[in-house]
Amino acid sequence: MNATPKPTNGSWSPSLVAFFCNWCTYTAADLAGVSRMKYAPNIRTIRLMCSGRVDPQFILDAFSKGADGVLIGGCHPNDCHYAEGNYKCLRRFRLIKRMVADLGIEEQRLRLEWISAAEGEKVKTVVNEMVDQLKALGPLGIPKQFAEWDAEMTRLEHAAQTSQSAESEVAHA
Amino acid sequence: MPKPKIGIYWCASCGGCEEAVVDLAEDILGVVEKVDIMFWPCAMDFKKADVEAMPDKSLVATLLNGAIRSSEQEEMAHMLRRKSKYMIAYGSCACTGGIPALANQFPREQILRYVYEESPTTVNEAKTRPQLKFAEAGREVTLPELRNVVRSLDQVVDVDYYIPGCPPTPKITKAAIGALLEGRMPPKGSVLSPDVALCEECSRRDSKPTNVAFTEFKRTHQKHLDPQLCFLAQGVICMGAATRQGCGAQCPSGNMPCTGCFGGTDRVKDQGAKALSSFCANIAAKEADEIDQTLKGIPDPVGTFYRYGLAKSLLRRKAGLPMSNGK
Amino acid sequence: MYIPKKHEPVRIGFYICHCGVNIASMVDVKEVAKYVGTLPNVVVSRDYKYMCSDPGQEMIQQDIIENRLNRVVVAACSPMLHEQTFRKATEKAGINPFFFQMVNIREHDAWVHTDRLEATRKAMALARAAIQRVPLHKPLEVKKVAVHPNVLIVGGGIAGIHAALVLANAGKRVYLVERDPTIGGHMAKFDKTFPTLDCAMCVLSPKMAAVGSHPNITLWTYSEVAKVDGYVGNYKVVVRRKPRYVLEDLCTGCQECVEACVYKEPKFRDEFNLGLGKRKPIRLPFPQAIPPVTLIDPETCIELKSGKCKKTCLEACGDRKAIDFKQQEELREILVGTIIVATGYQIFDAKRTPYYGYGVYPNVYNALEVERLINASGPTNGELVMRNGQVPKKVAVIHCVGSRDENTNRWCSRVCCLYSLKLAHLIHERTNAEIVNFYIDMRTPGKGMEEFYNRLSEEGMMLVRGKVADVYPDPTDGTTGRLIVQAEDTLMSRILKIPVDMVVLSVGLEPHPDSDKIRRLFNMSCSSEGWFLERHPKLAPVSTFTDGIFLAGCCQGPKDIPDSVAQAGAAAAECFSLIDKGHIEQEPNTAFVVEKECSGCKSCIPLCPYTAISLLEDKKKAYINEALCKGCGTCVASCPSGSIVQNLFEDAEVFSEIEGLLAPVPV
Amino acid sequence: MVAMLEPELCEKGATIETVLDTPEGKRILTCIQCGMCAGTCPYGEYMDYPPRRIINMLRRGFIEEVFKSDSMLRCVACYACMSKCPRGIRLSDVLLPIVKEQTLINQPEIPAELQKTLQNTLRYGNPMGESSRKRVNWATANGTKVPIMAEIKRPVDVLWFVECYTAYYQRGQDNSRAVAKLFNALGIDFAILGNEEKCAGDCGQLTWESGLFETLTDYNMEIFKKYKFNRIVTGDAHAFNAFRIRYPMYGFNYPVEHTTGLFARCLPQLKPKLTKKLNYTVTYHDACCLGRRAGLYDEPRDLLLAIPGIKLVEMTHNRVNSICCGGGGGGMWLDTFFKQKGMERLSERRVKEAIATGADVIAVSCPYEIYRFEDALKVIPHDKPIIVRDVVELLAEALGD
Repeated sequence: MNATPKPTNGSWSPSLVAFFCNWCTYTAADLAGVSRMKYAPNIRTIRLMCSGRVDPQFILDAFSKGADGVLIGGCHPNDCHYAEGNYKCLRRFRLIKRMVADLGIEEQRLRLEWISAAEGEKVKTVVNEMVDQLKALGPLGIPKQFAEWDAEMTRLEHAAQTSQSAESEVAHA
Repeated sequence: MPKPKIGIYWCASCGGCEEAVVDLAEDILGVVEKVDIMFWPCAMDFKKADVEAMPDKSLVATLLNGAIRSSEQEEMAHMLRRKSKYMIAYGSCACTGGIPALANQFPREQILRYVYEESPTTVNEAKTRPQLKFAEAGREVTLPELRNVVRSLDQVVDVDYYIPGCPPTPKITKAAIGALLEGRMPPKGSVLSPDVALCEECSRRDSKPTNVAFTEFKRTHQKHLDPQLCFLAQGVICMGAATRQGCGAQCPSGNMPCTGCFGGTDRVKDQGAKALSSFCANIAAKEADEIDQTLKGIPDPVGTFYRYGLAKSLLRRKAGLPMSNGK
Repeated sequence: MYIPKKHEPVRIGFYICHCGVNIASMVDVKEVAKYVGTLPNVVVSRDYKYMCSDPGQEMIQQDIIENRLNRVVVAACSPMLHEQTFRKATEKAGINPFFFQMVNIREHDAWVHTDRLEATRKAMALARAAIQRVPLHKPLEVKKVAVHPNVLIVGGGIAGIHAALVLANAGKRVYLVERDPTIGGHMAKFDKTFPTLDCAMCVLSPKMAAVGSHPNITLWTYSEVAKVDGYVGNYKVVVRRKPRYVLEDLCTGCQECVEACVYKEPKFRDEFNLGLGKRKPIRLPFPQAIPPVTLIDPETCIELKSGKCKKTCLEACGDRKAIDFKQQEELREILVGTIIVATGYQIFDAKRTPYYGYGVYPNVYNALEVERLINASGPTNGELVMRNGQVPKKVAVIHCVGSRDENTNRWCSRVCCLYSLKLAHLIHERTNAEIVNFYIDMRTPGKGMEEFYNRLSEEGMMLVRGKVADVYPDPTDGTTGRLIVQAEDTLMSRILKIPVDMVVLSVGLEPHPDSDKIRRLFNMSCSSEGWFLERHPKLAPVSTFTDGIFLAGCCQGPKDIPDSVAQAGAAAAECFSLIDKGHIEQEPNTAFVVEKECSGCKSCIPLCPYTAISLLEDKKKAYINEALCKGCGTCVASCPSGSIVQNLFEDAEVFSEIEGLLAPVPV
Repeated sequence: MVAMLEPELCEKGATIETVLDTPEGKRILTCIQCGMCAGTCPYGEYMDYPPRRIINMLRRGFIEEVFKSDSMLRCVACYACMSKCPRGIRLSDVLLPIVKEQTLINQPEIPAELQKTLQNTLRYGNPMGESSRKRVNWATANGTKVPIMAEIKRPVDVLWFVECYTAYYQRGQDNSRAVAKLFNALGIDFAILGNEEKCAGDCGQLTWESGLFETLTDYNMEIFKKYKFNRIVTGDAHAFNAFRIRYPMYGFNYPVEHTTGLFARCLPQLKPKLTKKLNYTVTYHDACCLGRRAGLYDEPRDLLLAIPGIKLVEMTHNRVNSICCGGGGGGMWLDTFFKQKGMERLSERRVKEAIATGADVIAVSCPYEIYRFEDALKVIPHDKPIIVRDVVELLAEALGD
């Protein structure tokens, strides 16, 4: 049921951006590593101190930069290292999930899971499940949509979506 | 010495911004004294060809209001950009898409169908739609094409400054024109209003309790609004804390909550997401069901948090909408 | 309008670790290094066998100097392991340690994936995220916070006792808090210990006495930790002291009050003897109890229940005036820098395996009850007499009761095989009874254990390999309570139905039912079974995920006495390490409000769990007290105008990370 | 308390070759050879290959040898091994049926009684070989009026699946009449399938005659589709088991309840109606499919205790530790075979325990048990009279009139 999804050579494979809290879920993912559990390689994790730090902007930014799914991992209710950060995350999540759905992003593309430091297995299960779901949904491809939208203009003098990296690349002669 | 030349142009907007210029009242005379308005289709009889004939960069500035959603607006934006030293996005629609950008939630076809066929006040049994080209008696007339996507001005041309507001207040308009004339413009890309959220200049700020712990959200028509108390303390969404100041808190003074027309601060990529984050975090409930119950008071999060900014939000438009090519 | 943050020109050094073959076998490290070398701002990009080794660190330092690097990114293991190592290496070469960023490509990549190409792509993406983030890093300073030298030890079993003595003997002040009226824990109930068969109390009671009289130990028995606030180095702990109705300072432990109690005979369930004996309402839990102070049970004491007793105990106590029926619960607040949690275990309740008839057939006992029955200070003074007054002639010892079972507890309780052999030997020694041991696998690791097993096998003990399936009354026997023990002898493939007089259930060890409450109190993690979770199973076996809180003994998992004592010593050493250093260094990931940007909307203030945020009344701006901020970042995410910044996790840094993660990679 | 085994879906396609690759197979690989299964098996001492050895032979590649032995014919599908297995291996659900099927294929001859029963079930839709046209007779005789789906032509709340023993045999019909009386007393809107009903097939399935089982499943599923109802209730523990565990693999997703469960749920309404005092000392025998397989230990006992006058006593083996009546897994039709092999009838072992309690009544909740225990009582000497009654019969009796 939860076999590691096979990588797809050359063809599209979903990209999943994860925001894991330092104390529970990031550690659980470390544990999954130490226990050599195997899961889908599509996940790219960003470590934050607490799920309460997950700014809804991060979620939208990830989608807009090409994520097919976003996973947030935090400590179980009552177990937050910072007492209540996970509740704040949950409260935001309940509305942002509905809002992105209004904006055409399927609900399954955004998921919040409570994964304690001991639940390496759950990291594996959740990631594999979500990657399977994303595969079934197909690409979200927001950057590609931006390009398609912009193609209807005869020309653009200014990049519609300003990129940071363009500005931050500095020559170092 | 010749007076500096400026242009004023109207794209996809309600016209309120034009009105706002007029609202400078007697100050408009002062402005007219100091500048030559070379192009203002709404108020003065100049032709497009007149501007086209001018050398590039011969206008000091163009104040362009309205979002860009038609081929004509696109073309005019490019032309005025070429002719102007400074391109200034004037008003919410030009800055961030404004109300027209809420159309980014729907496919163009649906909008056209509703407007020309289905709206309750429309009688159009032949289902006639505007055509891009129409020839009769050997004469051909054209209409601009409506684009699928509504854009802010800076998503089409390079913009030097932004004067936000729906519409911008006379105060910031005057200040901007003053700065322009005196040549003390801030760095390119600046928004010409203070980069602090509205609460600072709101008279209701001190009435807000430290912990509002929302148990319900009410919309303005669902509640008798207290004329002094912070709207958040009344469970009414007020975008003030997520919106930059400069308007003098006009809406709260008129007993209406801020709806966010000035846009977010320079630190914020997505005004709506930030507002959502702040309101939600302050909900009292801890269980998913109870949280959802509280959030029932926000039936339309996109309309609430992106009323003026959907085009410039991180997602810009509803994903997966069809792109039809206009005929 | 969002204005992206700009940064000064930077020069980044990138290093990818092979970790032997741990990473290199699944990630093409050369290819990653090559790719990163092409990214903007990267000046050097190298791979190396072991980045955490001295040569690896020296390589970074040399590059910093020779190539004028001002940022360093290392892709290796989890930051939990080596972030500090590389920060220090970076700092040594003269640049701020927080100009360093770590990329986890071992635990989060090489170890969990099976496709080399995909794992390599992932490593590239993760590396790029760091390369895009690190230019925005700011120089930060580590905060130093003093460590309070006092230590709290929770639990007065052998682990807590040992840790307390180690620390106290070295001059540290220790608070030892025990829930029961006496210290000693389970070990105090045992008769003899395996494999040496030395008397448990003979080795334990001197240590208990030492705790009781130690000038550096404040012993609070019959007490529980009610609240823990603060953080490593500065914990504020509230301890609830339950009333024992006997004043500890005044009681001499003479027990004349017990003698004098209006109940002439003991008639209430004696908890210490697991109900096998009786006690009076006023009693000393057992003769060697520490503190040697009696206590009164309010449930059974006539005076405490109704106020209508003759109070003969009070009379007997006389001038000592140690009895106080009005004693109230007390809350005591203490400050400590470090905490050792040694709350132990409970035995498995054999009623959960109903097919063994525990609680139904009187001749079925659990192992701890048998310890009491053969203990000279036990209810039968060491005579193994069953509830029916008889001495058993044939005894079955059933191993693995409640352990290694999906229906009860999944784990092996580690000590049962050996204590079963020990009990079998002791029962045989006392009664000359024939003993049959039913085991699944005989597990005897540890020094002297296999030899012990060998010795008992030589004694002729009967060992049957098979899990007992059923225990029921012998239908041919009407009165004596003889039982049939039914099991498959798996080595003979034959079903055995052996009649015995007594059944001993070798019950396993399990976490306390309130371990979840204890865990929350100390902000620790639990394994799914309920054992407290160590920070690292191998390298940090007594640390928890909360700095300054350590584990000892069975609360972390089943273990025998030597291992508990060893762990207690280790936990004590961890406390020393912090106390003697005198301060801890705090990650500077705190948040601050940019005053000129704040609108004073107050949205952030109620969100802080540490009340670190307040409103400056004169300026009407929010202010974060750095000393109180723990760096969760919740306020940062919630500030509607983006006017709060979290060090190390600035919005711009995270945005860059997201962009880097999602940028296309070349392979 | 032994943890309940959830009625998870079993993989219907698993064979002896593929079973180790299924999720359940992974669990089989974790077997620690503790012998709990063999030790707890009521016929463990008569098996050359008890489950423990089967697993080891399977893991070592010698499973063929097991099929040559007739050990598995002794399995009465009582779920004892499965519910006590420390590794949670679902022996009775997955592995043993597969081994049984292979055993039957490999036996030189199948015991005649069993053979005949399987044929009857295939041909007539009931193991006794009774005419399918007589199935509904009980419901129309002696003034009982039971609504039949095909006749009433309207949706009902409860479709009552009557089953074979309870339709054809006298003592079974007592049970059915009691159920009808209780339904009416509770005002439950119900109807039966009448002659359209065929055996649910649980007994066939547990002898793992998989073809026969599928035939019956397909048939009954088609009949269910004809009618509208909210849930299925059955008084037969084996039909209940089949609907709960096996039918979902074939698309069955109706809520299903056994009468004891249903009536226990209705106790608040039922109890005031139980007015007649029954001065019996009762011992309750846990049916395997209700107790060990579904966790219905308290429900029948609660029902009995709700009857005024009844005193409940327990046998030595009760609840999870209960001993099977010997009728499951085809055992109902293997008594002759067991006797030939010198094996004690389990029903006799069981009534001995019941007699030892001094009870007047053995209360049961599975229609097999009435026959098996009444038969056993004929050969086991007892001083004091003791009778066998279904729990629902006692309830109906206590209803008064």
